[in-house]
Amino acid sequence: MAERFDMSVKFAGLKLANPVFTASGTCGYADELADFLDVDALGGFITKSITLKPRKGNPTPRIVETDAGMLNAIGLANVGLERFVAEKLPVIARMKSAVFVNVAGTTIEEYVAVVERLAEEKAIAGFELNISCPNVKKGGISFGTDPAQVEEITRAVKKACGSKVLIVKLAPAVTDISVTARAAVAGGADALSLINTFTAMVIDIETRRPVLANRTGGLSGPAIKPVAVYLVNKVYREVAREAGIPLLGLGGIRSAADAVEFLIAGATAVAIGTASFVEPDCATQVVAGLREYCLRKKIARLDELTGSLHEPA
Amino acid sequence: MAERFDMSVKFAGLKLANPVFTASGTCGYADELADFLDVDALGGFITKSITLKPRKGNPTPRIVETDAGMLNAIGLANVGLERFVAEKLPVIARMKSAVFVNVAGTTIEEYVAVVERLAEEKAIAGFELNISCPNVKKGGISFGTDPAQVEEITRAVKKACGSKVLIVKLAPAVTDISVTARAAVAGGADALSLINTFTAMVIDIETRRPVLANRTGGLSGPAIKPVAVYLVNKVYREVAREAGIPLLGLGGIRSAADAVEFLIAGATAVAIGTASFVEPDCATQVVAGLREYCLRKKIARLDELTGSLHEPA
Amino acid sequence: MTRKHASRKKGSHTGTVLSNVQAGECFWKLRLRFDGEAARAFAGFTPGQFIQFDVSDLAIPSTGSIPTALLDGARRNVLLRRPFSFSDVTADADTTTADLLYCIVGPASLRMTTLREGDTAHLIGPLGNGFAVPEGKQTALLVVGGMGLPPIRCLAKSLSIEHPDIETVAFIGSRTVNALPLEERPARFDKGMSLSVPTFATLGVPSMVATDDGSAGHQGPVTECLSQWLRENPDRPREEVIVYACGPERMLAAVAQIANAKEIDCQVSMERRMACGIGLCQSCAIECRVVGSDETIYKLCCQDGPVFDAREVVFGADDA
Amino acid sequence: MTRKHASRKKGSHTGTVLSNVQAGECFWKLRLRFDGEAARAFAGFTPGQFIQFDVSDLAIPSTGSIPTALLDGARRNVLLRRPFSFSDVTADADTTTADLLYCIVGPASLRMTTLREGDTAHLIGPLGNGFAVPEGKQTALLVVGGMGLPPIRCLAKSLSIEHPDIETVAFIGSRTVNALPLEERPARFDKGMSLSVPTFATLGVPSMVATDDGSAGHQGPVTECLSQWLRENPDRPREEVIVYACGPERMLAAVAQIANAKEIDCQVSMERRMACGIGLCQSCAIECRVVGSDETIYKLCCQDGPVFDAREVVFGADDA
Ligand SMILES: Cc1cc2nc3c(=O)[nH]c(=O)nc-3n(C[C@H](O)[C@H](O)[C@H](O)COP(=O)(O)OP(=O)(O)OC[C@H]3O[C@@H](n4cnc5c(N)ncnc54)[C@H](O)[C@@H]3O)c2cc1C
Ligand SMILES: Cc1cc2nc3c(=O)[nH]c(=O)nc-3n(C[C@H](O)[C@H](O)[C@H](O)COP(=O)(O)OP(=O)(O)OC[C@H]3O[C@@H](n4cnc5c(N)ncnc54)[C@H](O)[C@@H]3O)c2cc1C
Ligand SMILES: Cc1cc2nc3c(=O)[nH]c(=O)nc-3n(C[C@H](O)[C@H](O)[C@H](O)COP(=O)(O)O)c2cc1C
Ligand SMILES: Cc1cc2nc3c(=O)[nH]c(=O)nc-3n(C[C@H](O)[C@H](O)[C@H](O)COP(=O)(O)O)c2cc1C
Ligand code: FES
Ligand code: FES
Repeated sequence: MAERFDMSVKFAGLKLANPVFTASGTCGYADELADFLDVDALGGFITKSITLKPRKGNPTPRIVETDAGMLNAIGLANVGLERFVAEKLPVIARMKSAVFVNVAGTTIEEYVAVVERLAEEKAIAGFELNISCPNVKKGGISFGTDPAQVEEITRAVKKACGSKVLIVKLAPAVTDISVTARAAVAGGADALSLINTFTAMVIDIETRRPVLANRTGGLSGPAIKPVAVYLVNKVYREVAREAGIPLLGLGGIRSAADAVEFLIAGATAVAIGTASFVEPDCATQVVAGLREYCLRKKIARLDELTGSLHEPA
Repeated sequence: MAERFDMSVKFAGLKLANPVFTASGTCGYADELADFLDVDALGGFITKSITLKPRKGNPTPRIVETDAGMLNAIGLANVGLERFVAEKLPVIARMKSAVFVNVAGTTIEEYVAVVERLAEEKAIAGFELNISCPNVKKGGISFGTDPAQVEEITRAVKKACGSKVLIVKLAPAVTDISVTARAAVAGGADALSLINTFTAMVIDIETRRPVLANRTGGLSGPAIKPVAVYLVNKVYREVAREAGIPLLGLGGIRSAADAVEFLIAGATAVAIGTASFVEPDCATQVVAGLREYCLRKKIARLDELTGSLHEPA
Repeated sequence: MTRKHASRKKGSHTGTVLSNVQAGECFWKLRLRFDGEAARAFAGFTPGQFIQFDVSDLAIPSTGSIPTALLDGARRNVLLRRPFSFSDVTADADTTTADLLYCIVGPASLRMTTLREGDTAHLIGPLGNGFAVPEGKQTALLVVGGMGLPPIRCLAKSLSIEHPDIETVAFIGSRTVNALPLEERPARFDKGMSLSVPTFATLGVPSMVATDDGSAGHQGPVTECLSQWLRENPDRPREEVIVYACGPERMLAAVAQIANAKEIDCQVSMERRMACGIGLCQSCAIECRVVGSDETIYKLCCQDGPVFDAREVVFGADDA
Repeated sequence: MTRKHASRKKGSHTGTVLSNVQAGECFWKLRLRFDGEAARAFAGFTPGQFIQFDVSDLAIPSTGSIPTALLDGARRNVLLRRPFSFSDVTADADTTTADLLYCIVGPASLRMTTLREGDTAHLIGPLGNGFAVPEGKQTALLVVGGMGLPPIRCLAKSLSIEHPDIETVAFIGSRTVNALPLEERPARFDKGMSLSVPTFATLGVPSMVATDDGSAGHQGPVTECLSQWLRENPDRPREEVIVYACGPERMLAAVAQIANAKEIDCQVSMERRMACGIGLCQSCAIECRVVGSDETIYKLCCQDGPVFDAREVVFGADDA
């Protein structure tokens, strides 16, 4: 496949080398994947969630495997803003892909404080707002399901993030995801990412206890892919297309074919989460596979694919 | 395993031989499974959805497989009330398990009309209200997500169903399933069943069309099990336990171990759906496995299991 | 009128793999042995009936042996059983042997290639209604499209044994010659009707091949061969002729049109994605005409079919 | 102080299965051969390091060979890789051979039994930090609990080759004797320290066995043997002794307590459920003390461990 093909896409005003990201919480802070792939060959990189103060996270077990998926309840374990700036930002500054810092918190003020501190950092391209993590007791999930709060927090953070791109990450387990999507757009989101995980539970029938120390965890992996594709298409048709807001699609992607599904459904870019655990170089494999698909199908530019779903025959 | 063990459970005032049902839409109208299992050995049997008028259902493809799951968009294909009464009821009358007629429609009046016609039939133990089918264009899913409508339709049907048991089947894709659960209880539901399928989509990347003729379908199978277990536990803790309302748990069950998870989470009975397609005698295998589990764990009565989840260590 | 002689009782059975080999460029051949109750069940297998094969427990072959086009989809977990026909069924005293020809098109068929001699195959069957031979037929015209061959091959054998009086000829169409699941490929394909295709010739059935790309036999759709034969054999009483067809739905539609126009009986074996194969799920709907009405109804491919009278089917509803 | 000599570069490698056999009542032994780059990568494998094995493409063995207790869970699809130690690594000029001892406990280990000679194994490694041998040690006390044996066996071999000067003895505990992954089972187990267990004796390492049920050696927890040995050998300078342990967390906690009380260095190999094994997911947290503080932090088993200094670990946090 020596044919040249321009993989670049425009995403909320940024020109990305390609539309493939790694997803928050599944690729570390910066260069943890470097032994397995060229981190600079990614279109985008999203750090694990950063909070104002360091968080130890939940006790273990924090994960359990399910059919074609896994639950995680990491509990936003992270080094906190201060150490992130001191230890991780210098590494990030050397990365060539667009780096987004995923931000989490339990109050709007916490989100804003993190974003304000980082808004001027050249090393980062923008932020992803995690308002949909199902694994923290306070805040977290509640922000992501109430449209009024989604709009409020988005507006507050947008004000703080200067010229950086603001992606709002949507929770999937809501009655109508277009409502929260609209709220985020109204609040000033430059892009939306979807989906985060579904709250779920596995019970050990020998002990009659939940396997996870946190009782419940978020379901990710191939199991959720068809729901994610549907939700991306729904938000694309009902909100994003009209608003001119790009979508970052994720949920169970492990191959270029999966990625193409999300693009056709309406995503401008895609992110690899759980699959990186199984194949650490999954993201760059997806980049290569996307190129082959476009060449084979004679697709001139990747953005032709976005939202190109035809109706059933 | 010659040991005797009483598998019976009380479910909304009915005494069932055991807590294992077959799920609506996955076991036909009556004795379709008879070549593979003793239909009389089931605790309960739920017919496919019956509507007032016959429904042809959706064009094909109506299904597509996904990782550890499948999407279906059957579109409530069924013979309609009249032929159901004429052709299927006589067969049902010979069945020993508790038969529930699953009822669907696009208006409250349609639901009520079906239930009224069947309310006096000795052959059936009760009804399951399908207000959560994602595959019909009008009505269907919308009933199931709006608490006011859930309460209204439940109340109207309850009035029509005489002394029969009324199970209301909940849609999983809502922001807070306890809200709809409470609405159904307020409307007079004798039991709740959960979960129905998640709306989802698979795209054929060669044609860029949805694989299903209906665009989207409902995701069922092992993929959704951990979410179903979580939702059953949530509704049990937040609504059902206090209200004294039994839950019928389903979603991805294919073994006795799966069934036990649902019982521990809070279900009084469980139903086998998609798994019957793979192993047509799955339901009776689950009955046998449940018995062995109880004997091995020295559990005196099955209802000891219901809601017996301990907190994490 | 039609005498559908299917085994009525469906069952869950196991078979033992006798062999499993790549038998041509595009297809594999799996030979199964059934003993005991399974042997009896499949002894009554009617050509056109099918089985539901559980391959969810099989391995994924190593990356090197996965066709590039399937690489991305290959790792998908298999949950549901898959429907397959038999191309040959031989019942002895205690055992029944069956051949299954399959194409590698996705995760299930890919996994099937890892079955080895001695392995156990889990299947449900026999399912559905096979081809029927109405009274009074003297000529059987078999029409094959690509992977539609297995049930037609099975039917050809059954006709040759049970109805030696019926003159049987086969029309075999395909995109390209290598897309045909022919075990023995003839040195050269005759343009016209001949005994050059061993798969049918060994049964005494002459055949004619048509390919879209002209790589063998007639270049063009196989239906042109069928039409030509009917034109060239105008003397056969129409009520003594029957057409049996299996292949892509577009081909079946064309065959049905030809047969209907000439008022010749025609049975087509249909395909649908099937979740259960045993009448539980309604996934396999086939739109059918209702006699004396403009209405159509959905019948079930797995239960009312897969073989249907061509007159009743509304073709083209499924584009899968 | 500790010299952790792990191979630093992680990689995705393939190995060739040389053999895969049930080697005892409770365990199987898989022997892998690595060539080329993989051979070089694993030549530097330190005892206690581990690999992440992808078995998602393997078959489920036939129902008859699945232990009843696992029947229900056996069909679960495997998505994630699984962590395993090596019990032996031998590096030749061009190839490296490694032994993996495994217990059948769930869907992944069950699938591993279907690997046959010549099959390809997909794994990532070497991962984590192995056991280290601090300067000045004269005595190494190895403590094994059940399936904790493989890395300790690997360490015993490495000590016997690289540190023949260090006196090494092993304490081997288990619920019951058959739960020990011993390939060669001695005719009888001595009660005291002896060369009766070939796995260690062939390396010149005397050992002592303890079982909860008294089916071999001392009846009682293996830590009683360790304590007894320390009581009976009071003359060794504590700073010249080191304890290495791998086994259930409860056992590790008891070993650590004994070592800490006597101020003996102790390294424990910890286990956690791991999604990635390479520091991406934070699933494998181990609660650790912070020197000079009451606070604890979580370290990562896959990256900071799996071998930890026993003093820093807060045991009992994970009850899995
Ligand atoms: C009654 C019947 C008999 C059959 N006999 C044979 C046979 O003898 N030999 C053989 O090779 N195949 C036969 N098939 C087709 C066979 O069932 C499919 O090839 C198989 O299910 C593919 O499974 P997979 O996981 O490999 O591929 P999948 O990923 O499931 O399918 C690959 C592609 O094939 C298409 N497809 C899959 N299943 C069907 C279906 N049932 N109908 C139409 N399109 C489908 C889909 O569009 C999909 O894109 C038969 C099908 C039916 C209904
Ligand atoms: C660093 C490391 C080295 C290991 N080395 C070996 C080895 O050499 N030989 C060997 O047999 N096993 C070893 N294990 C354990 C091995 O990883 C598990 O047995 C395996 O993952 C089980 O997979 P499964 O699908 O068969 O069972 P699962 O269904 O995944 O697990 C079965 C049961 O085991 C428990 N379990 C699974 N994984 C872990 C874990 N990582 N920590 C604690 N409990 C767990 C769970 O409670 C579960 O109920 C090691 C684990 C680690 C972390
Ligand atoms: C172990 C793990 C940790 C995660 N941590 C975060 C996180 O810190 N912040 C966040 O926004 N999403 C987090 N996610 C969610 C993923 O970014 C992603 O939305 C989700 O896993 C679905 O994608 P996937 O199926 O490809 O994994 C985490 C997911 C996993 C599996
Ligand atoms: C093919 C198919 C058809 C279904 N039809 C109905 C239906 O008619 N009415 C209904 O209430 N639920 C229907 N369901 C939903 C099931 O009853 C069940 O709620 C769902 O499939 C989850 O359970 P499972 O994962 O065990 O299949 C159908 C499911 C499938 C797979
Ligand atoms: S395949 Fe299920 S009804 Fe036909
Ligand atoms: S297993 Fe993922 S960080 Fe350790």
